[in-house]
Amino acid sequence: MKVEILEEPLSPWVEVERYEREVLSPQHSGQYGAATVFSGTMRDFNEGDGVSGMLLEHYPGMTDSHLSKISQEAIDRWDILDTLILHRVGVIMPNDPIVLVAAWSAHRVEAFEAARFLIEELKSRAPFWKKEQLDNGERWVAKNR
Amino acid sequence: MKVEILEEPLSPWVEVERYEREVLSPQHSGQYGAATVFSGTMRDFNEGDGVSGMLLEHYPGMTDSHLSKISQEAIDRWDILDTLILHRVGVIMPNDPIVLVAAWSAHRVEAFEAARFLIEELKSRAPFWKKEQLDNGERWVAKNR
Amino acid sequence: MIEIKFFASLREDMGRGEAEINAADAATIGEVWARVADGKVLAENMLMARNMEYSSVDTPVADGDEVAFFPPVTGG
Amino acid sequence: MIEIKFFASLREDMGRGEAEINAADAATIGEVWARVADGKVLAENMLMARNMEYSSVDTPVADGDEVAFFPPVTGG
Repeated sequence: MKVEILEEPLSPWVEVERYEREVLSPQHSGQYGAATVFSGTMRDFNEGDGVSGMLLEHYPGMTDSHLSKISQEAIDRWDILDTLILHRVGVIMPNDPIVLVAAWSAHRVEAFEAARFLIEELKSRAPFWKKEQLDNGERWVAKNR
Repeated sequence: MKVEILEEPLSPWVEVERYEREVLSPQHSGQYGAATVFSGTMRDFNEGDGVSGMLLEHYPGMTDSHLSKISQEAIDRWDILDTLILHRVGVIMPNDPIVLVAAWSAHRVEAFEAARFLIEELKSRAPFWKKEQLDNGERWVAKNR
Repeated sequence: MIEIKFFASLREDMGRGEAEINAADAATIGEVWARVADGKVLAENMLMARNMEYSSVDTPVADGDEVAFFPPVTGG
Repeated sequence: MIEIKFFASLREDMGRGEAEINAADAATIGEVWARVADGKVLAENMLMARNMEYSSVDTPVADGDEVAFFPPVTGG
């Protein structure tokens, strides 16, 4: 189980490959039949407006502990072998990856449900806030669909 | 939209990274907020028995056309920007990746539903067959949970 | 001619992966089976395809078609 | 002492990101807010945490606690 908040650009698929090679394969070789991974990337539009950049703020300490808590919840609830959550903070540009959540399990149903749980919980409760840069100023994101 | 049947080892995350860099980013930069990827890996157990290897047979031509058909169905049904399906055939060893399905969309709900649809359709209808190598012989897989 | 293919456990049961019959000898997929199966019953759960599209025993066949029979699929 | 933090739009509204009060001056998170908010009403949808765990206005606070107030989250 790993949770990390990154100030630097995130390469989601490079990180998943590395985590499988360094952690999953050594510890769980032959056991994980299924991995479901969600990656969220910054769009250049939101709520009908063009967005040219974003500042992602968080609550250091609480983000980590909250994301660790939901990871443990997923592991306990769906018989998950391991999870990975990575989240960017700071200045983010369109097409930059923002978030990655991953769940490994013996079977696919559990992996899908756990990964979906992780991203829904992250979006509804983890203390991150987005401020968007628009053509005519900036705004705090209010709706988080 | 890409579908490929591979006789060689599959590196799912390397392929997703490459596909985003070579196809998604040039064509859809700033549009795809969400990617959901499922990767299936060979386990060393099934139905309570140890499995030491597997031969994966398919129906050349029909696999490709069937997987293209379900990809198009996902794209039409969930407002998906693009999909990727890769599947190994031939001799496969425990911990080897077997399958990858991916769906890109503006929003996560669509990406999750489409990726789940792709793997469920693939497992229930695409013409692949697994023959497992056990300690005391071999057997065709009957249940595909 | 109609070209016939068998896959996986069915290929092993039939003792061959391919067969061929004259188009005049079968009007449907069910009749194709009867021609090539040496009296074997087509098990309830077997699947069939005509020109790589899922079909049924009643699907008509024509000269140049490829017909395949195979067990339930287990990919992914 | 109790350390107080404000985040995102609330930080901007308050004109500062941090504050501090004596532990004796507040028994609950609601009382912490009253001490530092310069008469501002705590909006219905604001969230709060005590020592980085979600809490409510009735949650008791003690010396050494960290209390945070922030708007609905928008990560992911």
